[in-house]
Amino acid sequence: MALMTKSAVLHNGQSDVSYDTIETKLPFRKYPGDRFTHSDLGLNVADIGDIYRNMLLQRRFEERSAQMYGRQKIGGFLHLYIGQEAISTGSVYALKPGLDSVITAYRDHGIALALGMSSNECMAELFGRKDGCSKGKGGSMHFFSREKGMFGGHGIVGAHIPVAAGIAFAHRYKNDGGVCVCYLGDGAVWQGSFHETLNLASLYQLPVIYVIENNQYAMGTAVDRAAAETDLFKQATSYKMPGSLVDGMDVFSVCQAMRDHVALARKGQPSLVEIRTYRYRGHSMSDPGKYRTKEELEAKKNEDPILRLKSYIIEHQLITNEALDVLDVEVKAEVAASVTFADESPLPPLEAIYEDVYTQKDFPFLKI
Amino acid sequence: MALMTKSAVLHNGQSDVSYDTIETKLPFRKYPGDRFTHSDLGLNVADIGDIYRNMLLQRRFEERSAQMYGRQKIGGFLHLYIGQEAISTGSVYALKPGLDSVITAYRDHGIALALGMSSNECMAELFGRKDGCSKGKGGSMHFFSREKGMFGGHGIVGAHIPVAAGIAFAHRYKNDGGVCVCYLGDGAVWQGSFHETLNLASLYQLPVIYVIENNQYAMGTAVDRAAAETDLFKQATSYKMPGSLVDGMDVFSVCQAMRDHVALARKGQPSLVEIRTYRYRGHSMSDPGKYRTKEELEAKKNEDPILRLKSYIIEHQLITNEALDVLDVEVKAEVAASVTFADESPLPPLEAIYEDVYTQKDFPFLKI
Amino acid sequence: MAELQLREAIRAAMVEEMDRDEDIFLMGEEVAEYNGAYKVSEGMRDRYGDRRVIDTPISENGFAGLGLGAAMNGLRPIIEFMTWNFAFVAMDQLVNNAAKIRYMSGGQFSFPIVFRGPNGAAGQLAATHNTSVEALYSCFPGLKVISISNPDDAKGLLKSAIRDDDPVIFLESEFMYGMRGEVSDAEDYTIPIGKARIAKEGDAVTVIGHNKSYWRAMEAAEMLEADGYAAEVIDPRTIRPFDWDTVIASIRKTNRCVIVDESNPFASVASEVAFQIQARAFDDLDAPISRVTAKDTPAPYAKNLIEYYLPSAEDVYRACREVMYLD
Amino acid sequence: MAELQLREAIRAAMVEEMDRDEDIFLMGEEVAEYNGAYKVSEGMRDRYGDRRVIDTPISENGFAGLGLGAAMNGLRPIIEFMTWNFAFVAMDQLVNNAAKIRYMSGGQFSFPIVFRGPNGAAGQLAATHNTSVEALYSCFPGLKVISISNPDDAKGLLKSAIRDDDPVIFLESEFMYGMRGEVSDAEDYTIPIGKARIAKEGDAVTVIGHNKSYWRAMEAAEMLEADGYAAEVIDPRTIRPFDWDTVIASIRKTNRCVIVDESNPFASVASEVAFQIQARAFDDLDAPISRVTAKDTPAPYAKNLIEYYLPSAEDVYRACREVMYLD
Ligand SMILES: Cc1ncc(C[n+]2csc(CCOP(=O)(O)OP(=O)(O)O)c2C)c(N)n1
Ligand SMILES: Cc1ncc(C[n+]2csc(CCOP(=O)(O)OP(=O)(O)O)c2C)c(N)n1
Ligand SMILES: [Mg+2]
Ligand SMILES: [Mg+2]
Repeated sequence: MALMTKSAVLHNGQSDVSYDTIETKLPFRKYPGDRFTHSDLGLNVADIGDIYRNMLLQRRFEERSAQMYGRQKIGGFLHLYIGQEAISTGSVYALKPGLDSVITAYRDHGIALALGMSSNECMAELFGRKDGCSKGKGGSMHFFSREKGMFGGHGIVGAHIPVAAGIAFAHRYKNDGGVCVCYLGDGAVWQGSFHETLNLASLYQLPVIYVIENNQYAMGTAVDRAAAETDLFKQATSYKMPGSLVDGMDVFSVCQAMRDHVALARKGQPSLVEIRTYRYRGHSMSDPGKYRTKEELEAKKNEDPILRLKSYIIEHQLITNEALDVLDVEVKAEVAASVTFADESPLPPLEAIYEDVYTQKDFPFLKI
Repeated sequence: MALMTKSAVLHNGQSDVSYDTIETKLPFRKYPGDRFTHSDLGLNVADIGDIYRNMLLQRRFEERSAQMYGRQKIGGFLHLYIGQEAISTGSVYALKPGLDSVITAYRDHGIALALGMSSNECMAELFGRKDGCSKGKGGSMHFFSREKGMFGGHGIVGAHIPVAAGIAFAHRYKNDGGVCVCYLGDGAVWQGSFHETLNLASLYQLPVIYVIENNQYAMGTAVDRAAAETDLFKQATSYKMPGSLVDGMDVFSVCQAMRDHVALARKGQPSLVEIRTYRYRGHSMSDPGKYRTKEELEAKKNEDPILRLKSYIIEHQLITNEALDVLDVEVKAEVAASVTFADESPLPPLEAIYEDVYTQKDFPFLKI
Repeated sequence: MAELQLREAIRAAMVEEMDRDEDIFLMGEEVAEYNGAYKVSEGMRDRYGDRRVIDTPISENGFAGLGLGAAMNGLRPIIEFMTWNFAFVAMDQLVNNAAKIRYMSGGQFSFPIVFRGPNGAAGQLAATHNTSVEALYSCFPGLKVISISNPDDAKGLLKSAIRDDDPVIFLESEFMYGMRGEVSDAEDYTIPIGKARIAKEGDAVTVIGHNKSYWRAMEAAEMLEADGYAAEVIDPRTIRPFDWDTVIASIRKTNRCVIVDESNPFASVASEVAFQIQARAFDDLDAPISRVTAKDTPAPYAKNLIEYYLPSAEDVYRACREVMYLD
Repeated sequence: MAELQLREAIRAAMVEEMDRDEDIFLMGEEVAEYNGAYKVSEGMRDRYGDRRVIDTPISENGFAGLGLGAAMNGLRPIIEFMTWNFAFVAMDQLVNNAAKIRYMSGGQFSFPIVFRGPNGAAGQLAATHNTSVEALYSCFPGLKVISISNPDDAKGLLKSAIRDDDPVIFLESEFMYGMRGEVSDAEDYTIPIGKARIAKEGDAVTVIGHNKSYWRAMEAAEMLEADGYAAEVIDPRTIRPFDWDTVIASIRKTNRCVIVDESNPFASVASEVAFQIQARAFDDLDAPISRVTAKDTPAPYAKNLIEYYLPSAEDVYRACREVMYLD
């Protein structure tokens, strides 16, 4: 990979002597938007409809959650994924359901729904009810579903990154053919866990794909105020793994990139994918968003991954506008039903506070 | 820095589509051995004598410590620096004494002596005596001297890396012109603190130089069993800082490299230097060293930085063999005297156990 | 006397000290441009510029250690953790470096540094965002630990903490940032580290509580008042070094004690307080020392569960009546 | 009964379990090629190969978390920390992930994992290499904490820990690795988690000690024996969940208690034991509960200081005589 030449290129050079320098070809790929058609990806009209519905469901679910938060049906933090839906959907369409594993941070509603967790269990979790996907114990940041391969929903920035490597380790150890996809934010790259784990993953050749959802901000901190090297995919070099840069507003680009990287992982090659996206809402519900301009936000809204897919569908005459409207009505109904479901689900009984601390069912020692 | 071309070079390629890839020119330098003469470095005969003596003192001091450890005059761990002396000495000759700061891990005797800390205070510290450089409270791993700019001696792998950034931060904040050199082992690169800190250093443009003393092993773990990317200097890429690779068995190469990097630091450009070296002894005193062959060890002993400098001196007729022998006798005498000094230094009084926990002098609350 | 929010009192302490001493700087996540995740540092970047009010990436271990190095080399950093829950990734820096380097260097290097941020329960945030860390840090000699319950103490103690030449862990509370209270406007108002405050005098039972728990103690004392009993309420304010004298003097008077501590119970500050009281005032105790803590489980999300999880005034009241043998 | 070194007993437990269950693997620094920094895993790489005995870089946070993910996904990892001092950089994984994810997931994911390694004092290694961590982990519900004092308990309890479906913190000791002791050769020998061991019966005073402190307790009991007093010595073995019943039954008999704990004193396991005893057996106590701990300072290097720093048998003996009102 390394190649010696004889010219001095030192950054900020000082010495009067001229030394060897090194050029490196880095195994990076770019997946720009509008590069792939649905037929490139082998998707038929039914698939496109599913993909559209999948993204729309996330959008409507979260719009409704925001409303419910306003009505204090939901407490704590609520981090919305709105704007990033092409990533969850695009990558789920690159995975084998029931086999592969997924883990993410606290901005987890999108990926949970994309994986097929029901609106009902998700809304009930937000409401803190017994029928929530985590029995009301986790809330917005901690959606889990063993059945769907959803390993959470994690609130400490960067803490799930090594866990993902372990999930992948188990796939390989059991030789079950599965891979693990780990999503993290642009801000999480600067936790030491990222560095330790990517090295481990590469050293042990684990079937894992690290996906940086670069939505430009970590709370109020723009990427260039946190990262010395703002091309986050270049971090891959340090771990001798392939990296890619993907347009996260185009679900086809995401899907193609994830398929390629999943294929690498199945062969035991871990890798890093940076997907550039944008979050339309504040970091959580209380964020005034003063760190960005209205103009920036509006410009980004023109790239909306759902509208973009819709235009594509219409342009290519894949589904009629009317049929899409029907989908929209369906999705809205599903979300509305989930609110009713959540509202009717009982609060967890007080005794449940002692459950799930340990696997054993009696826990007298907890009640000291 | 980045440059787009149109050929697919993916590591382990999968997709049938061919994408953009990226080539990067990295601002790396190489400082091979035997490249620099003493006149290149502007050193006169007196300097060469000092440098030789400085390295020899470290060697003899540690040989004697090993002996004293065998006699149980020294307890705990004793990590010897033998073989790495060109690094401590070469870099000290690139620093401004009294202004610049130095911090390292637990393999710290060499740098302490190179900085001019006395054999007496160092040996007394190993003996756990009152007159030790840390009053007998730190031992081998924790040599400190505020006067000499020696910020320790640190036993937790990687934990001093962020501290170094802070020392440099203070130099810049006070605008005193000083820089901080932070040494770390090849094993310490895989602590998350390395990653977090190098990013911070680059982001804040701190006057700090990170020096990886790559002695090929972290305890029994060879570099290629711990590092996905064994060219450790390439880590610099991720933090957009210059990096260099240096032959650590040649004190002139080290000195030139460190001068260049110190100059960068004084201008506010942090950087990373990998110095390849070798430790001739075990990790600590109890290490059987089964992880390497006798042949490897013998081969490396032929590169001994002290013998190498000696050959250079003789070859260039800078100092006579006899004069060097006199130096050796002097150094041995100094070390022998330090053993006597340490032996005669009293144990710390028991009451001293409560001192230095806090700055305040009375500490009734510690004696509950 | 000005009435300030807790966050304003904390800010006032930082501003007064930073105005006074150029070597003090503030560093942490979102402290500068965003004006603080909880608006504690609002306006401080405008006042002091980027040199002294500094945003960081999400690298707690990195910037905690950076603060320590700066302190070693002559500065007086204030490091904000967005919350103490996020400091576990930096724990090594705090317990190995901050607490021990001074000692290992034979006293050559000091750490005049404050690590501050909100501690303990903050509502429906689930288990990783509701940890109380006071016991975890106060068991380390070399650290000082302060936990405040009101704006006046916050200001006076934070100023002392900033001036202290040793590392101070300063514990605040999300829930209390908006709480208003009178703050002394004495010039250069400081409160000594290591002195408890007797918030209410009484002879029926001693109730000890810091941070939010102090308020549960006060509420319970009011309920007891209605029953005709005068509880003595003590806010220790400093956890390490703890003001045993004040507590023991109170026990000698009341002969009974309830400790309120929203931490998980095992090896908590409440455990230590109980140990010390029974060791120092064994013969003065008329009843076992009781404690009211969080449940011995992780913190749950659901509203009803998290309410049940935390010590309530009612719980404290019942514990008091129990040690008073009233029920 | 075979006589084994402590390290051999630990190894025997791991080998028996790994022979039995293919899902168990061992991971840590120097555990494979080097055969363990303290030779605990000697020969295991040869036996199980690189797939099941795995060396790591010095990335405690990384490989602790990796172990947790593997446990979540069906394996049963044993993660060795070279010593517990080095686990502070991984503390977040242990207290936030290991202890809480099961709860936050509503019980969907379990963590059948053991984190093991030597804890506490290890001689002249200075402050960062002599920390006792039992209190720090046992305050977290979700974790179990075991601290062993002899080869037989080590084997029986480690086997139980490996079989347990919850995360177990397993505390050993550098100083004791070479210690020999009889180990049951009953087939599939396990000792239940959460049961204390009465090591010596007596009625004069209850002395409680785990890990190395157990031996100080026993030595003090011998000294008391010479004075004509029979101390009851209890090794709790499991710190969380603690076997209160055994301890309380003993106190009801002896009416006095000394706790030996080589941790720093503040908010230690000793504090908790004292709290519980006074809460549960207040009327049975004839004297204040006493504890013998490390000094409330960081650990010093000098030989005389580190000896002075740690609890000695003499210290324990004196504390016993004091609570027995003999002096
Ligand atoms: C270790 C840690 N530090 C700080 C926080 C507080 N925090 C929560 S989210 C967040 C920003 C993360 O940004 P990013 O990784 O880009 O993800 P995004 O919110 O954009 O999805 C911060 C600082 C935390 N949860 N954990
Ligand atoms: C966080 C941490 N983990 C583990 C250890 C134990 N340990 C001490 S030195 C060492 C090897 C370090 O190797 P390297 O960084 O290459 O330095 P060298 O010994 O070669 O100088 C290890 C694993 C430690 N001190 N701290
Ligand atoms: Mg982001
Ligand atoms: Mg090394």
